[in-house]
Amino acid sequence: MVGTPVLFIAIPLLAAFLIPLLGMIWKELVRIVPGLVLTYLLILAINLLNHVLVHGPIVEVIAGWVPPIGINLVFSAFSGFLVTLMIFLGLLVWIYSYRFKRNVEYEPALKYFLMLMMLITGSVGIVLTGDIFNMFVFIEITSISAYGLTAFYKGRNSAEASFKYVMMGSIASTFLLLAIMIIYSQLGTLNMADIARKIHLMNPTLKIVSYIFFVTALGIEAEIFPLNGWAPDAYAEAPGPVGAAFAGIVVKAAVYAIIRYTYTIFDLSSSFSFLIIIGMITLIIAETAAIRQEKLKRMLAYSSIGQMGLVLVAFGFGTKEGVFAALFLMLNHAIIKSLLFFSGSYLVYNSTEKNIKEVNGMSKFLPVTSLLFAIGAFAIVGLPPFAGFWSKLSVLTAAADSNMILIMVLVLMVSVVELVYYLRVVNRIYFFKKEADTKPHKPTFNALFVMLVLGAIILLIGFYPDAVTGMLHKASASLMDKGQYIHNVLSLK
Amino acid sequence: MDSTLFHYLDYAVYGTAILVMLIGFYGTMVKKSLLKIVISLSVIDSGLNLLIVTIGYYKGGTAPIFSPGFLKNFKDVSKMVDPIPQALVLTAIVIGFGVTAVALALVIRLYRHHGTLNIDEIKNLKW
Amino acid sequence: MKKVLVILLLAVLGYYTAATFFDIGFGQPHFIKGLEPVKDIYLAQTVKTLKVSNAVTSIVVNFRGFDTLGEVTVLFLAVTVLGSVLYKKRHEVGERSVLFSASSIVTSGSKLLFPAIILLGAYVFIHGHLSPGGGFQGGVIIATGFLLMLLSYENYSVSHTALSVVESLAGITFAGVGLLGFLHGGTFLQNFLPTGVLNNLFSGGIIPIIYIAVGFKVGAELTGVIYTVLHEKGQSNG
Amino acid sequence: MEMIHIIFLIFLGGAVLTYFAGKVSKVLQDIFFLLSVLVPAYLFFANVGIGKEVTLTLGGITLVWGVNHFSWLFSLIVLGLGSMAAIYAIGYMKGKERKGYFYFNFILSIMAMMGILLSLDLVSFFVFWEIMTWSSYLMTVYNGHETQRIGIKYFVFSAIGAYAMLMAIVIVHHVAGSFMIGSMINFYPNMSLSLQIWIPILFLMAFGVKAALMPLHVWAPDAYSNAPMAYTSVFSGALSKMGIYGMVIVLVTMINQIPQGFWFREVIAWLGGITAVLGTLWAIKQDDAKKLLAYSSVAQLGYIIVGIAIGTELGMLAGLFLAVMHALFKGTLFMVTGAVEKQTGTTNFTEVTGLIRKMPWTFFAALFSIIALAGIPPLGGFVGKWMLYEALITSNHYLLVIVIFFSSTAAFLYCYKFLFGFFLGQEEKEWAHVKEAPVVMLVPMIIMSVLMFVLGTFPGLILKPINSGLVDLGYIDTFKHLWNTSIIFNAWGDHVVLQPILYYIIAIFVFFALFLTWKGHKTTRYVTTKDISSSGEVPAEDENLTFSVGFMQPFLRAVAPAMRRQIDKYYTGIADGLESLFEFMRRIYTGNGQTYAVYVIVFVVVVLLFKSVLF
Amino acid sequence: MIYFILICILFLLMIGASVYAIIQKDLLYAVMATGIISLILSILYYLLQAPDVALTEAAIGVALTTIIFVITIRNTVRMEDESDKKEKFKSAVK
Repeated sequence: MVGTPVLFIAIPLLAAFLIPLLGMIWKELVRIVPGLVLTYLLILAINLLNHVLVHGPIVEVIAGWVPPIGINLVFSAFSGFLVTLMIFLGLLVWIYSYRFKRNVEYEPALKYFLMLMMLITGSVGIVLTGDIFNMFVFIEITSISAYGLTAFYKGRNSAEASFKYVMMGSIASTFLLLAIMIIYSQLGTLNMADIARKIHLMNPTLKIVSYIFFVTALGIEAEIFPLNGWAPDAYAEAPGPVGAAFAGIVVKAAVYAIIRYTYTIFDLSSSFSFLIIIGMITLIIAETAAIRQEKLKRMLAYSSIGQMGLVLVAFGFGTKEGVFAALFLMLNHAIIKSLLFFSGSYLVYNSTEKNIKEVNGMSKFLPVTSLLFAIGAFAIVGLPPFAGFWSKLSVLTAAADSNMILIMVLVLMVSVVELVYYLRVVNRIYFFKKEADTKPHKPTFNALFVMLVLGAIILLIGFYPDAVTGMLHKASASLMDKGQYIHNVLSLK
Repeated sequence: MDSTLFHYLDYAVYGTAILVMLIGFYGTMVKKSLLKIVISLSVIDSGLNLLIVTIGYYKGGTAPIFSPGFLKNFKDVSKMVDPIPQALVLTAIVIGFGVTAVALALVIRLYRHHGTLNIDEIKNLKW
Repeated sequence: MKKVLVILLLAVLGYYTAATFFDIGFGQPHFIKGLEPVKDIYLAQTVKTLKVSNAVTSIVVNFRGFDTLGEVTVLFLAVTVLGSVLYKKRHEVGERSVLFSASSIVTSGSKLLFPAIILLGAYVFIHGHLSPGGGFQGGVIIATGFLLMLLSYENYSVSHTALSVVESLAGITFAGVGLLGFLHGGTFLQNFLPTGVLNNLFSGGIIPIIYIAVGFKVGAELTGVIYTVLHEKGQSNG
Repeated sequence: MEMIHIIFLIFLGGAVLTYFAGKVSKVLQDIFFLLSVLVPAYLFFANVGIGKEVTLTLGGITLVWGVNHFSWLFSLIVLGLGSMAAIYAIGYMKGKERKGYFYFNFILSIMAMMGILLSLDLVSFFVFWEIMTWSSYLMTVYNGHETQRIGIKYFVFSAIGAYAMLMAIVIVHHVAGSFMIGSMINFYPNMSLSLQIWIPILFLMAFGVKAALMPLHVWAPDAYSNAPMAYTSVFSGALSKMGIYGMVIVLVTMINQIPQGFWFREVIAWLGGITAVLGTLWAIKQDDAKKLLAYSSVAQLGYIIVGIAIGTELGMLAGLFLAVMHALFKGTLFMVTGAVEKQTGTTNFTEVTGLIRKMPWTFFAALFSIIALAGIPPLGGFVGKWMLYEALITSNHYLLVIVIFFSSTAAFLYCYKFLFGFFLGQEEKEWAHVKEAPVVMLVPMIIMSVLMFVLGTFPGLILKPINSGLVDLGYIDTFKHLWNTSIIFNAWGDHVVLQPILYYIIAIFVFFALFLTWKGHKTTRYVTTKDISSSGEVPAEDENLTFSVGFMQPFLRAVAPAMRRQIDKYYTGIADGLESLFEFMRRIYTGNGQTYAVYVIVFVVVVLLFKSVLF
Repeated sequence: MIYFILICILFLLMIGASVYAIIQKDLLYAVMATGIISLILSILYYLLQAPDVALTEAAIGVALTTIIFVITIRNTVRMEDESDKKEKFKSAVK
């Protein structure tokens, strides 16, 4: 017995309820317990993933009712890959912030780690669940933790960012519920596999309207262009590691949801080109907005939005190569963007404005951090021999195989823009004289460890992509095979 | 006469719910006060919840409770209204309350920092 | 200008939403013919297997108990977030705000009402599987009881520690019962108690236990929300 | 483990080791650096057989590396010049900061160039191309703050080129089903016409950038002049040849196969010619040696491109011969400039004069390479230019001959300026303390000067490898045949017919040199620039009277119209326009939460309204 | 018929209350209006055979939400454009 997927939800929830009690016994437990939980979950996830890659997906039933009746969790190669990635990143964020938040008092620390853990749990839930309303609940868990984490710092702007996020999040949940109810009113079920089996019977108009509402709602979380007003603010005002968690975990979960709806649940053939259109617009607008940013984290935020656009474009090809490329992109983006957020927040640690100017000449004071930031920057624009290159190559190959020459041209042109703004920052770090008199802050041991791990992974994937491609191929195959998914879920007795 | 009127009433339920939602949306997008925006969000929620419950309603149905009386008299399960939307709304109401509470806390903090609730003056973060 | 634009946009949105829901239809079964909607199974199994009278309760706690666990977590998180957003260092915590100065009639009245309200709440969530109501409703009623006390007594205070202990214990009970079910029957939240006889107080297996836990949890959480917000004395440009 | 893999591992490991060795000891770092360039070079020439292929599978893509005669020729340039520059760099970098950074990027760029040459599949070709780009970029910005605009310009141009190439690669993979260069070439005739035209264009964009072909050359002068000189000799000498290498492959294997190929070649040849003329004119105008050499590099690359774009055997031979020679003399010239910079601290002609007595060996190297550059016998440049003219005339490009002739004549002007500016002229007091460059820096310069002489006198030594490279590319072996028709070669194929004449020229040259030195030594008096008086006026101390001030003003005035319009300005205009557009675009994010809410509704409404179109 | 009129009145009241909640400048009254919406909603839920939801809505919507709104208003400002007025007043005094 390797364990079951429900533990991914149950254990953190149990721990979350326990933590306030444990904190009364020994305050340090508040910091330690989330890490222990995440470590356990990571081991579990890796075990399960290994099992799943060999033996096929695990479908977990809740409350003893077989799928069309009860809620179920699906740990397939696809969702398992994302879950493992999320928990791994979550663990890194925990290690990073374990001492990052050292100076914070007991109560905020308690809340920070609680919210962080629930953010990860919510995202994992979104990925694992096989029920559309359950997904709504997990999205709400994720969003509320995200609101709290965004407003964690006491500066005047964090509340503003968080409030915008709340506004958009509320609108998102409105549309999500509308869409869920349209589906329910027609098919009488909330189970994804069951819906997928029956969706062809549905009135096409209703189907399209509900799909549009779904995409709108999830697009707000996944930062699709006209819906992503909250994103740069939230990224910029949240604590540095949380920015990494947003880029690496929350957005991935939302993109997963969109993809699940597009690939598995709905059978609209034209929804793929729709994904390409919105993804492309997102990519272009976000990357061009990023080039003129004055603040480091905002720039990273826009870049992250752009990358998500690219992921959607890759998913929009609708081919196996496209899915593979998108998954590769998601993996790379999660790792690289986390590294950028981690190292970037030390580069502007003591400044109040967090302007890009503050990083001038930081390489003299923080050599390792600067080097890692530079590696991250080179990797994310897709320069070989770093990890980003392989994903970019696979995206372009997939585009060529789908005969999307225009998409290729646009993606490459946008890449040039991306290159320019990352290079500017790297140049500032290495070749400018320090202007501001803010004192550089040496990274703690934990933070350095996390950054080095991420840098090593970037180099590893860059030099030896086979380390991950096999798994990604299996994951993409598992997403593409809709019939198998339905069969796996509904054949349970 | 009655039946036609009631036929219109059918539409009126949905119409009211959607109208309330739209009024809420209008308030969210036009009203300048942060508190007014939060109020509008809760108005949207009200409309939405009404809409969802309405979907589960069947004419002449009974509440989905197998009370002793029901078991004695009817025993016809198909006469019961759909309990699933009700269960969902129950969840949605509670979640909506949580979000509203968070939003209000943020409003309080914004007011503490800015001394105003006018959303046009609270935009330090842009571009 | 902006208002006109918004109204136009909303008109289009409203048109499409309304058209969609009018398509669905009101007041009659709207599921596509030939499909077996899940609700029929739910209604049948509620009586047959679970022995619960209130179908909504059976759905909320058993069929879709996972949702409820999430929902309780959302409230728990809301309290956490609220505390985090409105957090102040110890020495900054001021007096809590007083909405109105209550007359003695109100104070003594609420003192009398308080036990009754708590009892009502308890009744509602203990009987959640039999009659309308349940953990949420009962919890909210309990919270309103505390609200009443907080409003009418300026010096009335609830122990924060006690609140969070109750909240945590209730949460652990919920998740723990779920895990016990997992250990016992192989699936999370699986019923492992005898289901009893329909329409009895002791029926429905783990459902009443979970609902009581939810009741305590919701009550404690909502009281916490009110308490936290009340402690936010108005001050601008702090 | 194959030898090629070992070579790359040594490069890579050496780069990292060198970087970290600097933390321990400077000497150790120097030793590691030299070893990690020289050892792979030795291993390559000693152990890697031509025609051998090794494969490696990464990420589901098969990477194939191997050597043929053609890439062996370029490996010779890269590793030869690379080793020389590496030895030179030890001296040049002494006492400078960021040594580890310099060495690391130096080794990486040598590795990347070797990778490009050895790649037989397009993916590893692209990977090494990009590594080469960023490592050379990092060198360009070595000097810090002021260079960042230049660096970004270089990188943006390279990236545009590289991405164009990437697109071509991906399309080829889609059409041909494989990333192998060989299969691309084999499949090329079966492609659709538009692909047949577009794929070479996309490739040529990448190669044109690296080869500084007009109008993609604007990055080159700045980048060449701002990198450390020890690197620029490789940058200009070898790295730009990667563009030539790619161009040859594209031109020969693809463009020659289609009927439109003629126009391609004409256009490229003319672009090369214009590049040569403009580069020369701009070089004349410069007062800074680095800039002058940088523009001169652009011009010289223009010649090479003309040669290979003609596409006849002789043109190819001329172009490739010039490429080898260019690597030699431009490498040496940049080293000379570096030596002057190291010893005096500046490279401006108006400041440094009369170093001939202070730095005689450096002067010797400079003299040789200038003669080679200008194309005067007996050094190599002459042979190359002669062949180029002959190739142009035999293929009826009379107008181009005039263009090239004009440019190579004008080149004398800047050659003279360089030589005179630094070494001849009056001696300034300011430079009285200047000493000869260290031996480590002199040795490579001298070796290369000697090589220039040898290759100029016995061009057959290098023409034979070039010829076998061309045979590998599909040219018929015309060695004997060509030798007979050409004026300058004898029937034995390796000696110049003009050899006796050359010997005479050399003898006269040496005689006059000796005579002047001996005679001049007795009669000349050393004066400084201020040691003059005209109409009884004595020049003030701060007046700059060096020879190079206002050099060749009349000539420049004559050609001014040709130089008024700079392509650079158009690019700057485009970039500025784009930036302000982006600035406008980002105002979509107004910062007002309500506006974002409106966006959401607009999105929903627009999608709903167009749902019949979209779905 | 009475039933019909009753329901119509409820609908109209609800729409009216929501419009009032949006346009009323005095936030306290606006919050009261949302309370009224919730009250009507819980009656409607009851009519729609959803007693559980009605109970929840009555407890949460009418009591709790209204109260935290009121507390928030108490802690911030009561009028929608009060802050503007304050500034206008200040500038007029100066």
